[in-house]
Amino acid sequence: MNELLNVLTEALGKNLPLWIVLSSFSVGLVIFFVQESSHRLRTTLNLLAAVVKLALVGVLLWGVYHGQVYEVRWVIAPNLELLLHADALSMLFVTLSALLWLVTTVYAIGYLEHSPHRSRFFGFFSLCVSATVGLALAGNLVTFVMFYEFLTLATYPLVAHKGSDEARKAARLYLAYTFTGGLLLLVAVVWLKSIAGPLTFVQGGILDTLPAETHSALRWIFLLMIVGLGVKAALVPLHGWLPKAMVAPAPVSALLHAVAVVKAGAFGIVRVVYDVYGVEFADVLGVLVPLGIVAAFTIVYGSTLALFQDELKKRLAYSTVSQVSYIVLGTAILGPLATVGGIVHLVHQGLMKITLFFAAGNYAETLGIHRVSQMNGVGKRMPLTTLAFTLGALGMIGIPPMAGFISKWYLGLGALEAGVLLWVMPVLIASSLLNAAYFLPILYRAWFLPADSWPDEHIQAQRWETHGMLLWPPVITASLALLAGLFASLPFSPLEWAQLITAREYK
Amino acid sequence: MNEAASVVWVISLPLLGALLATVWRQYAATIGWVSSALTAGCAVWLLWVVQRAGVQELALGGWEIGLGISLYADGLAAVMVLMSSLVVLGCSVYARHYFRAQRQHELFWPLWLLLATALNALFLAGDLFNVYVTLELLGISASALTALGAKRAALRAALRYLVVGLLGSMLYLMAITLLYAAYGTLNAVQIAEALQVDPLGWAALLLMLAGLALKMALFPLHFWLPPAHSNAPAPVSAALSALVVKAAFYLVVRLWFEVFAPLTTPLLANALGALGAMAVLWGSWSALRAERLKLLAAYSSVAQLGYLVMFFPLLAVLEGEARQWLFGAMVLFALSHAFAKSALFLAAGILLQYAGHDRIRELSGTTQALPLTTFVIALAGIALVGLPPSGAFLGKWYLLDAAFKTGQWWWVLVLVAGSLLATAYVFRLLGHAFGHLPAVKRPVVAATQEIPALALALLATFGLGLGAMSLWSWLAHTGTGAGL
Amino acid sequence: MVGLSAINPQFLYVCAGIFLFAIGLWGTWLHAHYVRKIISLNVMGAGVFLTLIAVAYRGEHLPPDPVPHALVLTGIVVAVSATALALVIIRRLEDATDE
Amino acid sequence: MILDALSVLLLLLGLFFFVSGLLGLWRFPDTFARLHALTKADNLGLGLVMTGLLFQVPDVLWAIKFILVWLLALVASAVNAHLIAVFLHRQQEGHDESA
Amino acid sequence: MNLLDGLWGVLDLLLVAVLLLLAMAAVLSSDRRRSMMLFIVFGLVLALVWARLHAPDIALAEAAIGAGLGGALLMATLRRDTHQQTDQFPQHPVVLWGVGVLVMVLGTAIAWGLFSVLPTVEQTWRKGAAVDAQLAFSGVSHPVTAVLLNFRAWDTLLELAVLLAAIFGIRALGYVRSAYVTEVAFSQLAVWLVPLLILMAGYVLWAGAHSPGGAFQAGALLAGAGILLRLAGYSHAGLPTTRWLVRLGLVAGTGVFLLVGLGLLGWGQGFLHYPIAYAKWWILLIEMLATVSIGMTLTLAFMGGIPQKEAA
Repeated sequence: MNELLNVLTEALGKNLPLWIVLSSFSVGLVIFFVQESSHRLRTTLNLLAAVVKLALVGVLLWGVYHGQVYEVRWVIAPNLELLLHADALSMLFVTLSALLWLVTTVYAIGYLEHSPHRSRFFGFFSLCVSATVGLALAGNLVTFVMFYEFLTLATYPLVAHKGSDEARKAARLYLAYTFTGGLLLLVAVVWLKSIAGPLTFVQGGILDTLPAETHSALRWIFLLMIVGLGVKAALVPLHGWLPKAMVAPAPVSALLHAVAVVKAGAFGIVRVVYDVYGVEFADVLGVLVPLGIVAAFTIVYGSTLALFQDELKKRLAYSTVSQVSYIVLGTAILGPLATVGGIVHLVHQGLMKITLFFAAGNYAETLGIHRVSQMNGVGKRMPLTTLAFTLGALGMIGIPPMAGFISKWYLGLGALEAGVLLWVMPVLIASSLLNAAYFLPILYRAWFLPADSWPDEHIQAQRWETHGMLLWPPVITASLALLAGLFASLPFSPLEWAQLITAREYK
Repeated sequence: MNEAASVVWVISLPLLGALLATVWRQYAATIGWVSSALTAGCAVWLLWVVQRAGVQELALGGWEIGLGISLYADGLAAVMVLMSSLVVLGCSVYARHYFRAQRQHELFWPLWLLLATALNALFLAGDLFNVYVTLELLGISASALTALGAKRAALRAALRYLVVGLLGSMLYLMAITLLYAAYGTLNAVQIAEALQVDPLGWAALLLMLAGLALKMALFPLHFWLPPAHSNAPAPVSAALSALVVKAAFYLVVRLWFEVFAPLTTPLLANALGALGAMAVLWGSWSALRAERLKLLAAYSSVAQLGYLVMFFPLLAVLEGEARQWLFGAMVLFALSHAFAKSALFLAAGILLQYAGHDRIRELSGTTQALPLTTFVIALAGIALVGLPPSGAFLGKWYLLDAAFKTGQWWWVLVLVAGSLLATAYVFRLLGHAFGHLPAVKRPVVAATQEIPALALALLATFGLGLGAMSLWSWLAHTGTGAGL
Repeated sequence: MVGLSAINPQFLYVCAGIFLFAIGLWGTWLHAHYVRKIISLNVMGAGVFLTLIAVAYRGEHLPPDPVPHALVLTGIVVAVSATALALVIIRRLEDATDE
Repeated sequence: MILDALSVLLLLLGLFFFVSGLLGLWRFPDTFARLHALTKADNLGLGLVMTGLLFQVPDVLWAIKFILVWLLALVASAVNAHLIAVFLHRQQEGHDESA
Repeated sequence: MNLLDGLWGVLDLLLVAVLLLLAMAAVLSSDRRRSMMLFIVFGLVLALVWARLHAPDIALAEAAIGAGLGGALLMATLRRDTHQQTDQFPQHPVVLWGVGVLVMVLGTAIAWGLFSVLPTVEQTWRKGAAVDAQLAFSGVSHPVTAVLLNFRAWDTLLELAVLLAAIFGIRALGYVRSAYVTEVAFSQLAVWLVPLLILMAGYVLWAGAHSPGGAFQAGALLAGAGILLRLAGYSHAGLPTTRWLVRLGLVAGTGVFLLVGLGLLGWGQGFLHYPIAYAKWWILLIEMLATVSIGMTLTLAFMGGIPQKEAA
């Protein structure tokens, strides 16, 4: 097994990251031209691309774990180059997105059985993933910004896919938010580059050597970057587009809000704080505390708003707004444990949230229910989906042994270690309570209340409660979340990997 | 055939094609696109020659420079010739199926090839009066092409365009009179060496800038451009927006950095930059409010030209390598706009042909029916807004970088506002592609029409976005003080 | 300035040329009807050409400098071809408005 | 010397006829009379000026050209006068029925 | 001697005064037809000015092309212009004076620039010295023709292309309908005048080599003949009736010029680099065809495109 992998790594050579990005990009372009009617060809292409990407990522993971350096450099203009570099942090995000892309592809094929424009959908779908993977593997801020803007372009058609006026309006709003954010980020990066020269990511940051008079400029740049990235990471004032983008089909909102767009923002903030500024230097600059405050406020604000949403997907959207800010909170607290908590939550939140969205999609697709009030007795009718939903919900609340518990646990420890317990602990507790407040009634309604009639039930229950391709993805992701929680200490678990990253971040 | 012959052939080929297309009018189309293909090949040869053997200065007729006319091909000129011949080739392949009326078809090609001749002759001219004659040839053939449709709106636009062109040329000619009176020669390089900072120099610069600003449709003098570019037939408006306006810009660059180098103070550059900024804001705002697609594209040309002019104040202040990079970025921005705008106009032509109108609000059905054309419009939109994989993105990157380095931060604000407005008007267009109308059956649109538009759009985005590094090495062979 | 004993013809004609240029520019800018614009344009052109030839004039006995003469010849031909095109467009516009 | 004097005399005579033609143009009431005055007086004036200059001419070829100029001027003014007259006449006749 | 200079001075003042007055009248007058008439007279006076400034070539060209053909074109355009004839300046007087001041400022800037240079430049170099030095090698003895067809041959080639572009534009605008009503006296004049004009054109073309004249002036004379025929009622104005012959004629001038240039390039001499011994004949060949092309172009321009009758 070992030699086979070594042979493979040599064969693919050091520009493996390029193949990973191109694999889904090229398939995406091909799918655009596939005839609408040829389902089989499109499905095979999709699944093939997803599996190939996962395999390549596996090889990459093995290589990086053994300390092999993967770097692809392409000079596009004088002192401006595209750099794809696989380091520990990018591996975490790449693995998550590759894995979840495979699961979401299966789910999407099932979900979009009879809907129009599927070639266009899957084309943009794979472009979007290649943008996310590119963003994760970016070796310097220039490449990061390019893939960041490319992600905006790839996701806009997905949000507008349904074509209804509401979908187009939501897409326009989404574009307005994300493009302005992208532009501000671009301006900040160019400004930083004019001060600090090449912006290659170096673990522990590159800006601490800069003279004192540039510090005020660096603060402004940090603010601009956080606003630019905050739009996608849905920090409070900039989160307006997220609930409205729920109008998109379920696989899109699952992929967008669990893996691609939202995480890109959070991942960006992690990259900026750790690999550009360096967390110690950022603390010296005094920018971490305001970031923490904004994150904390978002957590509480998101959870409270989620309480009042009757629509299931809107409630999950607001819960995403708050959950992503855990990652930002983890970054904002100066201390290895908090960092571990933040980074590991990046993966855990992805697994749990995608399960919830899959389940919500199943309910909508099978029983035609979109509102929490319609979910009475759903457990009996669709036991497996509701079980997955329950696991995901419990994870969100942070009940052991689910993955969510671990990240909150580390965040708490980190806060204790950094001595900021006073305002972080109440936030964690309050948000957990709020999570419980908006998730438990759903579970209670689903399991214990008698089922009332579902007028527009699409798929009758034959052997399984719903279409095979719709059922198994949520179950898989729910079990993954459970495993990530239970076997957190295994060598390849997200927690271990997060600890590996944090060890290198702190000098 | 020595190297210098490439300079002559790249101008004579389209002229020869024009003459042949006139006499054998039934083969006009084939002669047309064959000669534009040959010219493109010649342009590549010219670029290769300049790259290898350095600047080519060809004294025509064997007379020494002061007496005879010299053709001057340096890195910048060769790149612009390549740009113009690629766009002309794309539009020629497109135009083979564009004109329905046979008569219009025959009359299009001679004028079109004369336009191509004028462009190449202008880029390679080394003599200021020769530039005047090429400017006139350009103006007359362009306005004749605009009037091709003989519809009232097109005629009025063509007339206004012709009069404006003549006015600009007259101002330019008066400037030549001054320069000739003072220095007794018409050769650009000789005048550049002899030029002193005196009232005559200032008067000549003022006149030339006014004349060329008129031809370039710089902000206060841009009123003639939107009707002309939106009423002309599609391949013509593509050439007008992408090339003809750019030729005047190229002349301003040549004069600003080479001939009038001692006179161009940063203050004057800032004034020009301010005009550019106003052009960006006004152009983008009117593009947003434009009702018709071709009008939107025309207003966006006014805005994009504003961006190009905004490079001047930064180039006036920077030195050495940073200035060379910014100069290359300006040329890259010009190339990217040329390819993107011509692709957009060609796509608009297809939509117009298919739907019979190009009112943006009622286009959703058409965009559904023509996915490839919509994809071309999307790519062109990316390049116009300046999103990553496009040349314009790199252009804007260096503009921002220079603005921060020189501390002139206000250009950043203009750029941000311009980009936001640009996104608004591009995605207002693309929003319709996702409309809910039932998809009409697949229409029959000649592939030879969609392929060139797609090729130009891909060139603007991925071609220049990723492969732009060689451009800087080509520009390294620029002549005397052109920015280096 | 050179002593203007007898009015030096070159000075006189250069002034005339510049004045014609100015009046032509003024007319082109302000006239609404295009025929009047074209007439003013031609006057402006005549102004430029007069300045050019006045510059080339080298006194009574010396032959003048031939280069500006060639330039003006070319200029006249170019001006007339542009005028011809413009006038035909105007004629076509007049017909179009009649129909 | 005599030739110069003769030329000056003839030129003055020619000038006199031109001035009289001008007076005619200015004073005469209707166009027909003006046409009459112009063609008659100016042609004669031109003839006199031409003969005056004949004496200054260096060689025969020039003389032939001068005479050619005069003949052409004669023919042209005659035909023009005729055309204008015809046009005017037709226009006046046309007043009762539409032109 | 100063009496003669005085007289010249008076003549100059008179000429300039008349010229400027005519120009002002042409631009400012409210009646469109009067302004056109004044413009034609302005053209003729301008021809006089060129003669005064020792520029006979340009005097010829101005009289034939500028005033003559330009005037004819203007008249043809205004012939059917039945709309109201007056052009009041629509703008507000502030705009009128504002633009006036702006234009004056530009004028003074030019004047200031020129006069700071003109008096001093006399000594620095004798303009045209380069031309006189190389005149012997140019194959023609008349300096202006030498500059036009040899030293700056490329300009002339492009200028022929400009004429071509203009006529293509005119042809593209469609067919010409109404011919002119024939007038007996006039057609008789045409019968006599046209051959004379053609003879004159030949003479001017030939004379161009050693004295003022050349392709453009000869072409203008040919065009004059063509216009005369057109006005005399011949709807074809003497042009060949077969359509492709007309097109070949239009293209001949530029075509030969280009082919000769490229031929010389191919032959190793260099683009438009005539061998000194045969320069005169190459130039003559080019000039002959250029004359034909210019004549045809300007006639067609006056007609405003291809006659209707057999244009089907």
